[in-house]
Amino acid sequence: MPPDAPASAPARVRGLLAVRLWPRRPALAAAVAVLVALVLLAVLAPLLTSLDPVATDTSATSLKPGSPGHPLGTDLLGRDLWTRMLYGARTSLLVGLTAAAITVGLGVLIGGLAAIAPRWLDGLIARTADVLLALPLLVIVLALAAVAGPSLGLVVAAIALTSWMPVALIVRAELRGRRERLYVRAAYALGLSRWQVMWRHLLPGALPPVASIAAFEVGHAVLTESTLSFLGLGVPPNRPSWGNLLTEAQSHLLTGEWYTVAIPAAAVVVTIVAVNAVAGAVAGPSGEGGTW
Amino acid sequence: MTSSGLTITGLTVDVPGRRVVHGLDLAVPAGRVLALAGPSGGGKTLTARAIAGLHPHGGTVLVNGRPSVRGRDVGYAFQDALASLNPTVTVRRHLTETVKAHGTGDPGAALARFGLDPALAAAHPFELSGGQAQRVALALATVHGPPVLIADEVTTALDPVTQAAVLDLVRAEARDRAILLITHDLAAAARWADDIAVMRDGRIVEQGPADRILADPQSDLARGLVAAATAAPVAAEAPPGDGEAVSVQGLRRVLRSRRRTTVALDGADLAVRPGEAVAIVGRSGSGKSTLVGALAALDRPDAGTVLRGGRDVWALRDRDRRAVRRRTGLVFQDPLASFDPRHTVRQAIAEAGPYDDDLLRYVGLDPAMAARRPATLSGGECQRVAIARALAQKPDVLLADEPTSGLDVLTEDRVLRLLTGLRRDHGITIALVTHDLRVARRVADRVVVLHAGRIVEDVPARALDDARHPETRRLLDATALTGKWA
Amino acid sequence: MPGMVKRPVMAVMAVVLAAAVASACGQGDEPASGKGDGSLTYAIGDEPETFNPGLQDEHTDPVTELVFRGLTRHDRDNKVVPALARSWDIAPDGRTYTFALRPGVTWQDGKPFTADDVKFTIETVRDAGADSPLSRNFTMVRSVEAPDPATVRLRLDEPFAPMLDAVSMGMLPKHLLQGKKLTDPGFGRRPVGTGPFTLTAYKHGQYAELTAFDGYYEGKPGLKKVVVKYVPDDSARLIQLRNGEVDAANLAPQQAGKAGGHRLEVYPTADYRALMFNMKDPVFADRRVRQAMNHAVDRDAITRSVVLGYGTPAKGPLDTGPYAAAPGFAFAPAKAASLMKEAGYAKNAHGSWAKSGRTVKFELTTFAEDSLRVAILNVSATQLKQQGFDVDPRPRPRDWVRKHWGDLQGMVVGWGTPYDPDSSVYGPFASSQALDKGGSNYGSYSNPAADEALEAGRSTLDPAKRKAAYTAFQQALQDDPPFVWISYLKTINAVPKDLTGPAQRTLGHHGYGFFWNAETWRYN
Amino acid sequence: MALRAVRRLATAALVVAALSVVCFGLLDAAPGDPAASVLEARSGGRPPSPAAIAELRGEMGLDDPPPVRYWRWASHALRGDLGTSYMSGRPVTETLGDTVPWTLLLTASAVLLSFAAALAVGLVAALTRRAWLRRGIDLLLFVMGGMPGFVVALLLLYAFAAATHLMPSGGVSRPGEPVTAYGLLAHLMLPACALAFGHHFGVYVRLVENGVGRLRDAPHVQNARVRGLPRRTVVVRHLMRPGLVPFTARLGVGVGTLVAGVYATEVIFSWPGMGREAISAARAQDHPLLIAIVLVTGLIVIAANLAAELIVAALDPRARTGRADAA
Repeated sequence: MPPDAPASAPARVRGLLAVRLWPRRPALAAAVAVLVALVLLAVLAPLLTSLDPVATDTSATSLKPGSPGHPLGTDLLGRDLWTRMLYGARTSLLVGLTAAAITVGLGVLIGGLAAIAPRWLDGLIARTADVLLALPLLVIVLALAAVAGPSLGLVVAAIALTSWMPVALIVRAELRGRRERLYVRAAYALGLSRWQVMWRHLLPGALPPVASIAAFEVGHAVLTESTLSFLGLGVPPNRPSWGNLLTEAQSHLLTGEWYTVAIPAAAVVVTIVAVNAVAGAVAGPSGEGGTW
Repeated sequence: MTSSGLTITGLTVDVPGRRVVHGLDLAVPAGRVLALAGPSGGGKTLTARAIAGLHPHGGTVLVNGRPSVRGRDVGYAFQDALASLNPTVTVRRHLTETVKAHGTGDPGAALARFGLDPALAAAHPFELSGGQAQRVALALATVHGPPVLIADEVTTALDPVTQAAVLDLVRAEARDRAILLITHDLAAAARWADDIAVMRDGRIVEQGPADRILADPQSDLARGLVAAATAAPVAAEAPPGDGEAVSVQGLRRVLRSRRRTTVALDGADLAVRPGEAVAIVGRSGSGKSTLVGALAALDRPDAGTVLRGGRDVWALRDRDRRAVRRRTGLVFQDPLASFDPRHTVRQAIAEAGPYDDDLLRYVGLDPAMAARRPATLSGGECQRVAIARALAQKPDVLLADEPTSGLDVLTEDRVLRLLTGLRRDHGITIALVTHDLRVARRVADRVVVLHAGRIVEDVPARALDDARHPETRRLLDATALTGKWA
Repeated sequence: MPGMVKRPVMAVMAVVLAAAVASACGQGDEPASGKGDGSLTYAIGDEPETFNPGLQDEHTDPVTELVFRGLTRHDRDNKVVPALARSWDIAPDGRTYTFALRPGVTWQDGKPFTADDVKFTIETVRDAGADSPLSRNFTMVRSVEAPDPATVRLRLDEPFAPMLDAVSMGMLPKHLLQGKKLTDPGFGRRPVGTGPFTLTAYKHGQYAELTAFDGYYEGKPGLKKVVVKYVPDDSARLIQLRNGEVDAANLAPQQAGKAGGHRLEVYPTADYRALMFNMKDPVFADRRVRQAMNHAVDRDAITRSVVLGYGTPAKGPLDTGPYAAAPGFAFAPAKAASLMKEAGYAKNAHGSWAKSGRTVKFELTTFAEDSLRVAILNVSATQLKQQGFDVDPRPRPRDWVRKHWGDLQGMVVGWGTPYDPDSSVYGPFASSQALDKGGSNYGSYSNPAADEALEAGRSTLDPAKRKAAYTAFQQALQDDPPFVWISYLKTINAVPKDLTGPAQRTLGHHGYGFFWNAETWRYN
Repeated sequence: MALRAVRRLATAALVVAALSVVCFGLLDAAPGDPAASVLEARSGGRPPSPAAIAELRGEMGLDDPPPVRYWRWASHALRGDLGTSYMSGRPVTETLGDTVPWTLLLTASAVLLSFAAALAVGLVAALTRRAWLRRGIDLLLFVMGGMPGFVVALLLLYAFAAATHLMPSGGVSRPGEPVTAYGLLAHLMLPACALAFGHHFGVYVRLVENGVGRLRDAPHVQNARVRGLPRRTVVVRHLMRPGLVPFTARLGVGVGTLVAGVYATEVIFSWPGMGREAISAARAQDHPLLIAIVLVTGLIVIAANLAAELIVAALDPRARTGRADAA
């Protein structure tokens, strides 16, 4: 401890969750607002549009954004882009949230196990995660997807199976790091049981980084969903998701319907940016900025 | 004013928003050591950094009558020597790059001057012990022969024997240069400096020859510092009871890390009677902290027994052992790190036992602090919260592991007084670990000296001066107030 | 401190920038096309696994088409004309074909082309079984005789009307393939034929480079080089065309207007799209339901929207050939409604046709990778829903579909051939070719009238009798429709303005056949 | 040190072996019959007869129990024979020989580009005192962090090829023309950039920024300054060398991420690498090819990890002695 601790106190305070949020508050508020709005739009989709996302209308094809009745325009087959974006948000956010939840659950479980496991098991888990992290599991997933046929469940499972490693490694590092901390020793010295120490000191301490990476994982899942769908191996083809919309519209980049690409792409980017903003704020200054 | 050495006039230092050093005047002639002493937060370190050119400042800093050139004129040894060395580069690289930058100096000779084997030049900083690191840092600061050396709290983290050795070497550097010694320890200042400047709140409160300040402090601050440094032992008010509150027999503990194994305790025996205050003294690496861990029933020994109230704690069931721990207060060297950073003071205390404002009042803190987090407290306040937490456990034994080593002298005094008070008011048995015999004397009835994992000395505190074991003598010499450098 | 960082950072930035500038400049001054050296670079999406004509079906990809020649070939009206065979003679019973080979033809490696090669080719393909899709064309060939190097005689077990079409298949060099399997990958990638262009370089996934074959039997081609570049992505093809990276490209309908300074060659194809039904599903049992659905689909609207007019509403499976006779179905919701009522259906609360509580509910699927079929799927599903049919549009991956043919309910399919009708109607519609018999009648369609007509059509060589047979066949499909006919497609190719030679013809699947007369192409 | 190297190599070999088992097992467990796929593909999508499938299965050796097949495959693989592709019938090694160099070229360029740029931007962000610059970088990274790789690729394609005709949009050269260094650089630019500046780019910038920024006021850097060392030495030796250790330690993972991103990039830019091959192999259940590609990718990543470890060891002596805190 430096002798002039009080002088350095403000710097330390920034490390604490609550106070840390101050400097970036406007950006954070905007990010949260965006996410809340997106979730609301997705949940309330049937109330916000009366159209069917897959219904075509050959009398209203390729309408530009701002056309009457079609605020975001229509695609080549006359499907309303606003409706498709709303229902797409449902799918993309559903996949993103579920996959992230499973990823984080799996990661916390495995990471927690590694943290309390005997050395050999811990080493095994850590090594395995390292190796898996480095390998293109996506290829295998592609193969499985090609055979089994796309389904939401498969996408979610694929994302979770290929992205639990960073979570597990971070949880493990956090828990192990914290286990060595003096305050944990102090807690044992107070007569607390293992369980109490874990519950009161280890887990809550590991929470901000886990919360942060959980947020990143949501973004990552949305991103992976769109990539998988882009490769034709993600969400079932006719089900609107942002990734599917992008895939379908991709060939219109150069033709008149550029907005059918731009709008879903923007939605993906805005969502991930907002999620990352929240994640970054939760992580605090030491967070390296999460995953990949 | 002499033109040789360091001359400072009207030095001001600002940090964003406020002024920390208000017009300081100092002169350190070549060949003399000036100790800049004072409590934490007084601006000592900022002053030193400003002189070295690490921090912008107002006023003038002259070296040998000319404005100082950064790097060339002022050598600077940092408080945390290890951290001040680049971990990825060898000692030799550090020395040669400085030599190259200034075109003068001899790395081998610099190491030799600080009593280091020139072969150490091939080592990386992390391979050095604390004392070695500090010597390397000093060699690095002086290798190119700067006319001024600033030693900024260079011995805070060292045990007294090493501290004495290092400061002797610093003192020896004063032959041809001016030395500014930054310290919060007036005893050290008195022993190794020619002159002392006492500083508080960015101003020099008192300045004069060391002997004079020690003998006849004029300002309240100097008086307080002197009093703290020379405080008399506190006699035990309640005689210790019979039996054993806690004892260890034939304790052996081996620490294994990936790279090496260390025998930290090698057959240590110790018994502490109820109500007694025992100081466990030893140098770094003597096994003191390991002994505390064993006494607290936290770490299972490899051999030997730990008895609490006559029962072997490692033969108990888990639940009963936890009950033993609950009756044992533990205060750490780094109090801040011993608190969960997310918990408030109130939460931290409540975890040990029912929270009560009186606990904070007892340790001399404002109950309003209960809502704050430990990180916002000063080191002394933190340590007092730690004691309050230990108190909340209603312990019958309090173990304190170097509770004052990070604190300045005045704060240390307050904490030590609290500990003695604890014993007086609550009859708590105290085992205090320290490397500082002065601290031991102030608190303990009995002093045991730990050396290489064994108890080598066990004497009543008042008979400490007559102790014969060489290790005890070394510790005594290192903390002697008088007995100037020779 | 900020100054401290500059040098290394600047160095890195400089390198990155230099690389960017260098590459940008490198591109800028490249010529926009290879016209100067008489070469044509053409971008197409599909790349075959092999260039062996024996392993492809009758719609051959450009490379195979340019490298190989068959005994016969098709002219601009898709009539069979001589190629490697100078002339032929068919015995009156239709069981013996005698071909007189063109003299002096050599393989691209210089070896002479002889009757032995023809014998080898036909026997090998016939015996290849499942390995070769074309083996079905030769199963009735009892023997192939080569009495002399310039004569080949086929003896058939039974008459097979499309035989002259069948031998338009590229002939294979015996001296290179003898002793090897037909599927030999080496030959499939480095083919040697008797066609106007030689494959001189092939990079899988990139391009195939074809050089004019000096020894081509009709004389040296006008172009020195044809490079076929494989660019699967629609946008990428357009970008490369506009960017000057390719001279010509196969384009999607919506890209037609964006081809810049190129000439569009828009040709009709025999390739139609239709909704196929699985007759094993009771929903489709009543022919009136299928007729009603045919009346419920607005083909004009689909042609207008999905292919932007680059298509023709379909009436039946043979619209583009000489046997076209299908009356077709008009878009007539009232007619559809009356047919449904006649079949005993009534509109339920959701506006769907229902009979005893069951709606006309089925899943309509297709290859999800095929965006055109998916578009047709969605538009026709919407139209059918509007008319009260309970359609669930659900594209699925190609691999999934392939493994579930028998479980499909409805599927957007594509068939059609510009050549002899038999090859594209016998398989899909003859009950003998039903799926569970190993055929390609995936809907298990069974119609005795159609069967009879199909057999008649393939077993006679008399043009008038064949015409009558196929007219009867189309009428049978009109009465009991196996499909909802949607649209014939047109293929769009952008070529350099100064390229002469491409001539309109009805093309095959994927628009293959664009290079049918490439030996006559040249730059002005 | 030598012992460590041997151990690392042994571990790597073990990982490759484990990977091959996993791939083999996963593909084996997947529903679907490669023999049927092959026949369907050969017959233009017509369902093959059970007899033909059975025959081909026998020919392909698919009827043996999985361990036998794995052993057969592995023993061949050890002798450098990775089998033949189900679809094209070509030896897998030939296909790899055609495609892997292109993927390596693309990946290596992207790695260099990505890491060099991350280094540059990260250093600027860490060391600049100009708030607007740092905020600008923050914003840029934020937006980039939200961009899927294929969106970046499409944007680049549109901006540089479609709209401005500045750069070629795909392939490695004009077909039929020899590949020149100059032309190759031009064709490499867009795909390499697309791969390099995906959503992961920000992570590397942050690693540099935090690694170096954390040390900006570290005691040893101050010590270096107070000793009057030249700025260059202070920045390079005392700030960057230790500060880049976390960044370097992640290079291996970074290469892995880039390799994973190569699939979409290769598809979009018609790059003739193994990524495109992998996707078609996955779709066609071409197991020999697929396994080989996965293994090659694994090898690349493992090699990258080893290289990163070596660099870290060179940068940071703590890593040499196996101290965990170096990373």
